[in-house]
Parts: sequence; structure tokens; C-alpha cells
Amino acid sequence: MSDARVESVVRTITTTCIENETYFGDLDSVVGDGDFGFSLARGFENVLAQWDTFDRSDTGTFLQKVAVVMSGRIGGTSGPIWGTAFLRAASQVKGTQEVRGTDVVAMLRAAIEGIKARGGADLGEKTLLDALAPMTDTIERELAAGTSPADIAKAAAATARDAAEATRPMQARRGRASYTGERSIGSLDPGAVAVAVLAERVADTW
Amino acid sequence: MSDARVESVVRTITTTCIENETYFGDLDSVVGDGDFGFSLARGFENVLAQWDTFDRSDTGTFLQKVAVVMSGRIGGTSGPIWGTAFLRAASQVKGTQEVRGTDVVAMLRAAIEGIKARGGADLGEKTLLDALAPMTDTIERELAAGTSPADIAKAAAATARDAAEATRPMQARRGRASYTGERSIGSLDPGAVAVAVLAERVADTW
Amino acid sequence: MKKFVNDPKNFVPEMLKGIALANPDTLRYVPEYNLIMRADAPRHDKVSIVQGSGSGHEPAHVMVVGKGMLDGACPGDVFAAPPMEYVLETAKLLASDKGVLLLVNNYTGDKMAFEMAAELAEAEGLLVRTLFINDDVAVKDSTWTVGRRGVAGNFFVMKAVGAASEAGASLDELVRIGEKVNSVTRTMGIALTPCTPPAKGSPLFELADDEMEVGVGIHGEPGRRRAKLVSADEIVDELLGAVVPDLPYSSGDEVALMINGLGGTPISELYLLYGLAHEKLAAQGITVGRSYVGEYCTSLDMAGASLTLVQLDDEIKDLLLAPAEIANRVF
Amino acid sequence: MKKFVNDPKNFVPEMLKGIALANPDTLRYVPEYNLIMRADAPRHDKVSIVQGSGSGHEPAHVMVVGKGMLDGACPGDVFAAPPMEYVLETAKLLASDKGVLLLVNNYTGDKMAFEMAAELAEAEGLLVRTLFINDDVAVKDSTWTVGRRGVAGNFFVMKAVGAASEAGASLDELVRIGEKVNSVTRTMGIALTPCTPPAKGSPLFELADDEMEVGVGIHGEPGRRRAKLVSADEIVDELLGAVVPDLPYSSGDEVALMINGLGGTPISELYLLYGLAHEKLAAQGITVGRSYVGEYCTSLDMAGASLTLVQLDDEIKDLLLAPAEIANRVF
Ligand SMILES: Nc1ncnc2c1ncn2[C@@H]1O[C@H](COP(=O)(O)OP(=O)(O)O)[C@@H](O)[C@H]1O
Ligand SMILES: Nc1ncnc2c1ncn2[C@@H]1O[C@H](COP(=O)(O)OP(=O)(O)O)[C@@H](O)[C@H]1O
Ligand SMILES: [Mg+2]
Ligand SMILES: [Mg+2]
Ligand SMILES: [Mg+2]
Ligand SMILES: [Mg+2]
Repeated sequence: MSDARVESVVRTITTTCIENETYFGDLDSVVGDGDFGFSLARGFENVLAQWDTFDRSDTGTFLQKVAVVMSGRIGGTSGPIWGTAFLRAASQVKGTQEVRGTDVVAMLRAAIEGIKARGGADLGEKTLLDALAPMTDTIERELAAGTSPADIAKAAAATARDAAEATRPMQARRGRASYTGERSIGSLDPGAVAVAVLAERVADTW
Repeated sequence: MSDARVESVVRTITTTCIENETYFGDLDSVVGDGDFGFSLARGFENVLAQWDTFDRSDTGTFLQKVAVVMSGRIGGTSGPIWGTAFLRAASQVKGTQEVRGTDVVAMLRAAIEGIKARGGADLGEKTLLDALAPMTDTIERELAAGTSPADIAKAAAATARDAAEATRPMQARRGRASYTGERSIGSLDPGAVAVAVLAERVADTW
Repeated sequence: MKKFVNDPKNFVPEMLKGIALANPDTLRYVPEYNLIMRADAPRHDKVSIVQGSGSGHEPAHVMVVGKGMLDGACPGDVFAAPPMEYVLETAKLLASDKGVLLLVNNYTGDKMAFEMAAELAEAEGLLVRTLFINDDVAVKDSTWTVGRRGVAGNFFVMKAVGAASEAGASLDELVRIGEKVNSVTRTMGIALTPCTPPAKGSPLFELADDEMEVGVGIHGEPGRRRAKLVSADEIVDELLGAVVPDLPYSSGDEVALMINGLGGTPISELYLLYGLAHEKLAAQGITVGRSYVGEYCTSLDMAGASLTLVQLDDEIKDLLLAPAEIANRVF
Repeated sequence: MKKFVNDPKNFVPEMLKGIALANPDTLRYVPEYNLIMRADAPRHDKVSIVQGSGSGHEPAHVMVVGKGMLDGACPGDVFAAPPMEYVLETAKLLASDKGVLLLVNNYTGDKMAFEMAAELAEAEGLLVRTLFINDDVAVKDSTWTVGRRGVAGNFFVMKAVGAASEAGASLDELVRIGEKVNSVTRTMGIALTPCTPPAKGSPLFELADDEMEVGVGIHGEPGRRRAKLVSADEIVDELLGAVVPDLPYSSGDEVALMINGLGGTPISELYLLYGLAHEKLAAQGITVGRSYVGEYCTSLDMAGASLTLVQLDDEIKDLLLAPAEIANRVF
């Protein structure tokens, strides 16, 4: 059986990405090519459509299926980036039924490494990594401090939001936005904002 | 040896066509594509350039060489039309050294048949045939009447000129000019005018 | 003008030189007559096959010289028939004991130059036959009013007589085969854009952004009508509607189907057209036995395509299947 | 937009269907994954070779499937990397006991999709290797900043590994050969006009009547510079000036020379360029051992051309000479 809380979080990510198609697309239109909202929405629509069919023998298997379905049919950067994140997270809980706090941190760290490997990006290059990495640090810290899961989720969301805002002065070095060079300075990174929005919704629906 | 008078007539045709490049071209610009003067001038320039090298063992051979050199390098209609005319004329005097009046008529008749065969045209289709055929009739008639060669040449020139003028009301059915359909009515046929101009020069230089 | 060209006067010779340099072992270039010929021609155990026409239709005909197709091609300048002397000297250079077959696309200029050259070649004792190709159903009369035009279907005539001559067929036999293939071959084309001759430097005609020329000639001659640009489906219907009833091709027939690009249309679009035509023919009970998709007879950089059908029998099929090695190649 | 197309959304599948219909005996079309594959694949006596990329570059890669080249090609939509699932399912369908070699033109989208698919395929127990092609000297960084782009030189990698795999080479051996060919291959292109993607319906960029884009990418990416259109001679000098010193190719070298059309340029102009390049290389002491003139990797209907050099040795030459039978053919 896959972990119910993980399933619920994935479900929240799924519906949130579909609902925010226009908003995420608009963010990517400022200095990117405007396809970010479209790509995520199509990917997660496929997840939603096949939701009941996923193999749920364990959490890793469940997440792996999500990864393949989410990224399988969409082109561009976000398919492989998000698919790899889910895939690497899955590998941390292969065979695991119930996921604990330390597993969550390991999953996020693996996802971050996967994204870096797949897309060649590093921190400070104005990507979703710039929200994901600080958010993971917060979760790890709060876990160690014994904070309750619901409060950890709130703290994670707050960090992700601040981190997303902090991408404004950065210059994009990856993806289509990087073509605009210095013009990318002054706007928010769509990927980082998406991470913040998703973290907030996860916290809200805990 | 080739006939001296035939050589002289060919020489007159050669220089006249070169001198009239612009005039013949302008005539062809009215309803044709303007290349008639260019084609004839280039063809006869080659004749002039190789004048001294032609095989002169008999008149037929001489005319055949003229035909090949005149028509060999020029594209379009006039190369094959004029080349065929010279070639078929040549065939009438193969092995002949001295050309008589009856030979001239036979040569012109053969040339006319050759042009018809090569280009598919008939009388009344606004081509050089409409000057060449009446001119040949005149020569034949005057020959039978015992007229002197010089006077025959004059009569031939007069007929050719009248016949060229008579192409004005005709509609072009052959060559590029035929594309313009009824618009070709009212202008002179360049080929017929050229025949008239050449006949006049031959008569003048008899 | 958006072309790779030096002095436009040298467009044809510079192209021919490129062909020769790219095929040093198999082809020879004779600049005096714009002649591309097989390096091993004439071979007296086979009839020599020669085709000429204006340039601007490449790969026809200079790039289909080689084993199993032409022994020589002597094109004129862009869209201009070859001068008679080119044809005559080519016939002489390729004179084989078995004879020379001259293939001619049916246009006045070409017809007259080749017929005159044949007359002179015969006078010099050569064994020469001339065969006219006139597969274009678009208009009864070509630009120069000598009947239907010869267009992309010439590929099939060249391929068939090329294969047969390689197998040792006599000149009479080749004329029979060539006439037979020509008699069962029909083509019609559509232009989406005009073409630009290098020496002219500007388009040969105008076509509005939403227009096409139905039945266009390969020198930009007007076709049956100018019409609004429609979908690929409707275009294939129009082409088949003109070509199929003309022979006619009927249910039960096996055909070769060619979608020929006119120069500026990418092969992706040609395959799209091919797929539509193949299925529409199948729906009429006509089976495609051999398929040809690509550029065979172009009109410089014209965007457009033509559709050709050949009614197949065992003899024609075998000749089309026979191997050939020509300049126009992938590897 | 002057194109043969129905609903632009169906442009790629309709083209693929045409390819399959034209080659019923040798190819199979799997619509779910835009896959054109050899009808006899996978064969367990050879490594399966797969290439994918965006569509719009035909004949690359869907028309080079066949004996001696690719076992399968799974393109994405026009100018869009194939979705990861296409690659993964293609790898599974073509899984051979000897392994699967994935060839990838070096662009971020393609790279990520293929790497992820390879990771998943390996997780499912397949033997998979991935090989990147990056022959374009025009710009250091491709559109998506992953280093040099892969362009027309991919033909030589596909041909070499295709021939070697046909001869039974192991997956490791193929990786060695492919990397070697890629490492001695360099390309640069020039655009005279932009291209028009069917779904967009308008040109991808603007280029004035007297301008050219030097070093253009096959998706219309900007190159090194925009310049006034010059003569074919000067263009060849510019291309050779960029390509030759890059490896460098030196006096005494034997090379393969490819003049590749970008889609809208007629083959006459390509042969003209070929002749100039061949002679200029000879003047530098570089001998052309193999020549390739035509369309190998296009950018839809873009007028333009690219020049590729491959440094030859006996091994590469033999592989290039080996026979192959692909959809892109004349006969
Ligand atoms: N190479 C990369 N590595 C990590 N994240 C990336 C990379 N490229 C883009 N991104 C993230 O993806 C977002 C844009 O996604 P999307 O619009 O789908 O990609 P593209 O840039 O290809 O259009 C960016 O805001 C950024 O957060
Ligand atoms: N088929 C033909 N038969 C006989 N004469 C012709 C034919 N076509 C054209 N002519 C003659 O040639 C002249 C035009 O010559 P030219 O300009 O060289 O030919 P084109 O019409 O091909 O441009 C016409 O004025 C006419 O006299
Ligand atoms: Mg984007
Ligand atoms: Mg994008
Ligand atoms: Mg004229
Ligand atoms: Mg003319």
C-alpha cells in the first residue's frame, strides 16, 4: 500500500497545477516562452485521468507511476524536470509503505539532485531549485526541532514563498528564460513560484 | 566550289541580320518576347566568325555548314527554323557547283517545306512563311517570263515587302507571339519583315 | 533573389561542374555542350540514351545520368531548350553501334532542336531515334502549342528505357517501351509559389498569399485555373480528379504513384500528400505497386508538387525495379 | 502559409502515415509513439539504433529508418523534442538482446527526454546507451545552453553505427564508433529565408531581402551574425572558414563533404555550392573522398544550406560505403 498522506499531497499538487494553468503560463510569459502552465496542466491532467489505475503496492511504486504518467507525454523542460524529481523521490521509498518525516527529507534531497543532474542547473540560476532547496532545509530543521507535521508544512510554505520572491533579482541561466539574458532580472521565476503555491496548498489542506 | 552568287547572298543575309539586331528585336517586343533580333544576330555572328573556314567543295556543302553554325548555338524558335531552311535548301544543291534560277526556286520551296515541318506552321499564321511563300511565287513567275536576275531580285523584294505588310491583320498562331491571342492583330510579324528587309538588301546589292 | 549563385550566367556550368566533381569515377563533364555523360559511354553493347531540356528541373536530367538510366544529358540554360549543336555533338559523342535514343519533353523549342539534330546526325550516318514525352494532363497545348507538355512522368520513361538498354534491348525495342510507358503515364501539378530564375532575379509570375495555380507548368506556365489555396485533402482530390479519368485508371489497376516536389516544398509535405493519394486511390480500387516521393522534376525553387500515375504491367514493373546508379543519390 | 497541410495538428501523423504507406514491406508505423520502425525489428543479432528529435527536419530521422541505418525513429511534433514516453516505449519495442543505442541531437529538450527514458528503460532491465551528436560549429551553446547543437552531421553518425550494427558490432563498439565519427564531424549552415512551422502559420523570424543568417540553427535559432547576402563563392569561403579550422582539417586529410539543403533550396544550387567547396578544399590540400549533396537534415521550408566535413579513415569510409536501404530513396 502506498502512504495515504503522500497520495493526498500528490493529489493536491495535481489539482493545483491544473487550476493554475493560466497563472503559471502568465508568469512564464514575462521573460520565458509562456508554456510552463500548459506543460504542467497537461502532465497532471494525465495523472488525474489515470489516478485510479496506478499500481499502489508501495509508495515508491506509486510515485514512479506518477512520474512516468506526468512526464511521459509533455515536451519541453518541465516534463523531464518534474518527472525526474518524482522518480528520484520514488527511489527513496521503494518498498516502503508508510513514509516518515526523515523519508520526506530524503525524497526532497533526491529530487533536488535529480533535477540538478537532469537539467544541469545549480542554485542561484533562477529555477525551481531556488525554492525547493531552502524549503527542504526548513523541513529538515523543523523535523529536528520536533515540530508537528502540520506546522512543518506551514513553515515550509512560508520559506518557499520567501525563496520564490528572492528569485526576483536573479538572472535566468537555464531554460527559455535564459535567452533574455539580463532582461530576466526583476521578474519572479515561474518554477519557484509554482513550488511556493504548491507548498501553500499542501499546508492549507493538511 | 560553291556558287559565288549564293555565297554573296548568304553574306548579305549574315551582315544584314547582325546590323538589324535592335530593329528586329523591337519588332518582336510588340507582341512577342523581344528575342528575335538577338537570336538572329548571335546565329549569324557565328557564321561571320567562321566564314573563311566553311567547306566549299560544293554549294550544298557550303549551305549545310552555314545551317549548322547559324543554328547550332542559339535557342528558341529561330535557330531550328532558319537552320532547317538553310539545310533543306542545301539538300537541293548537294554536289552542285553552279546554281541556276530553277535551283533557287527548288531551294526556296524546300526551305518552306522544311520550316513547315519543323515548326508546324502553315500560311496565314503570321510567320515568316507569309513573306517567303509569295516571294518564291514571284521568283518562279518572273523566271518563267525570262526576266533578268537583277530584276527578279527587285520583284522578289517588292513582293516580300507587300506580303510582310499583309501580316498586320493576321493573328499569330505560332511562337511566343501566339500567347497574346487577338492582341497580335494589328502589328507586323517580325519574321516576315525580316524576310522583306533581307530581300531588299539582296536586290540592292545584286 | 534568395539564391546561392555567383554570376547568374555561370549558374548552369557551375552546377554541372559540381555534379562532375561529386562523381569523378562515374561521370564526365564536357563543358562545350553542357554535357554530363557516363564515363564509360558510349558502350557498343547498348543503345545510348540521351535526354536534354532546359536547366532548372534538377535532378532532371543531369542528375539521372548513370548506369541504368541516361548515358548523357545536355541541358540548355535555365528554362531554355539546349542549342541544336549540343544535341548533335552529344549524339556524336555517345554514338553507339546499337544506336542513340533521344528523349525529349514535348515543348516546341526542345522538339525543334532535337529533331534538327537528329536529322543532321542521321545525315552523318548515325542511328538515331527520337521519343517525345507528354504526360501533363493540365493543358492540351503547351506553352509553345505543340500538344501536351512533358513533365515529371519523364522519370518513368527514362527509368524504363534505361533499364532495358542496360539489358541489351535494340533501338526499336526501346522506342516501343518508351512509347508504351509514356502512353500509360499522366501527371498534373499545383504551384503554391512562383519560381525565380537566377538570371531574371525576380519571380516569374505573381501568386497571392492565399492562391495556388492548378495545373502549373514546370516553367511557370499558367495551368487550368488559379484558385484559393485549399487543404491538402482537397488538393489531392483535385489532382486525382484530373489525372485518374484521363487515361483512365480504373478499379483493379496497379499503378506507380509519384509525388514530385517542384523545388521549394519540403519532403515532409510530399509524404503527407503521398499518404492521402495512396488511400484515395485504394478507395477507388486502384493499388499502388510502386511509390516515388521526392524531387524528380522541379521548377527551380517553386513551392508545389505534382502527382503522377503509371499503369503498371509486369514488363514496366520489372524495368522500374531494375537497379540503377545515378548522380542523384542518398549515399 | 504556402503549405500542403490539412489540420496542422495532424501534420506529423499524416506525414508518418505517408511514409508507412510508401514502404509497406519494410516499415511499420506505431501511431501512439510517432514511431517509424523497421518491420523486422527488433532483431536480436544486432543492436537496435534509435534516433528521435523534433519533426520538421525530414528526411531526418523518420526517413532514414531501414536496413543499415536506424531501426526506429520517434519524433516529437514540429521542432519539439519527443515526449519521454515515446522514447521509452520505442526503446521497449525495439529492445534487442544486444541492446539499444539512443542517438540524440544535442538540445536540452531532447537530451532530457532521452536521458530520462534511458534511466527508466534501464530500470526495466533494458540494455541502453545514449550518444549525443553535436557537430554545429556555429555557436558554442545551443538554444537551450547545453553546448553545441546537433545538425546535419548526424547523418554520418547514423550511417556509421547503422552499418556497424548491421555487421553485428556490440553496443560498446557502436558507442566507440559513434563518438569517433561525431568527434571528427563539423557543420555550419546559412539561412537565406526563415521557415514556417505549420501550426504557427507564419515565418519563425524575419530576414530582409538582401540578408542571410550565418550559422543558423535548424530550428531557426540565430547564428553567429546576420549579414548582407553575398555570392556563392564568398558564402563557401565563410562556411569553410568556420568549419575547417575548428577540428582542424588539414592538408593531406581525406574528408567526406556534405552540402545539405535546409528545405527550400533547389538541388541545382546545392551542386553549385558543392563544386565550389570541393575545389577550395583541394586548393588547401584536403581531398574529398566521399560526397553528399541533397537534403539530409532540413528546417521545414527554409532556403539555405549547411556544409559538413568528416575526417575519413579506413574504418569510417568502409562504414559510409556499406549498403543501406531506407525510406529516403530515388527508386
Ligand atoms: N535546466 C533547468 N533546470 C532546472 N529547472 C529549470 C531548468 N530550465 C527551466 N527550469 C525551470 O522550469 C521553469 C520553466 O519551465 P518551462 O516553461 O516548462 O520550460 P522552458 O524554459 O523549456 O519553456 C523555469 O521557471 C525554471 O524554474
Ligand atoms: N512555329 C513557327 N514556324 C514558323 N515560323 C515561326 C514559328 N514560330 C515563330 N516563327 C517566326 O519566328 C518569329 C519569331 O522568332 P523568335 O522571336 O526567335 O521566336 P519565339 O517566338 O520563340 O520568341 C516570328 O515572327 C515568326 O515569323
Ligand atoms: Mg517556458
Ligand atoms: Mg518551453
Ligand atoms: Mg521571340
Ligand atoms: Mg523566344
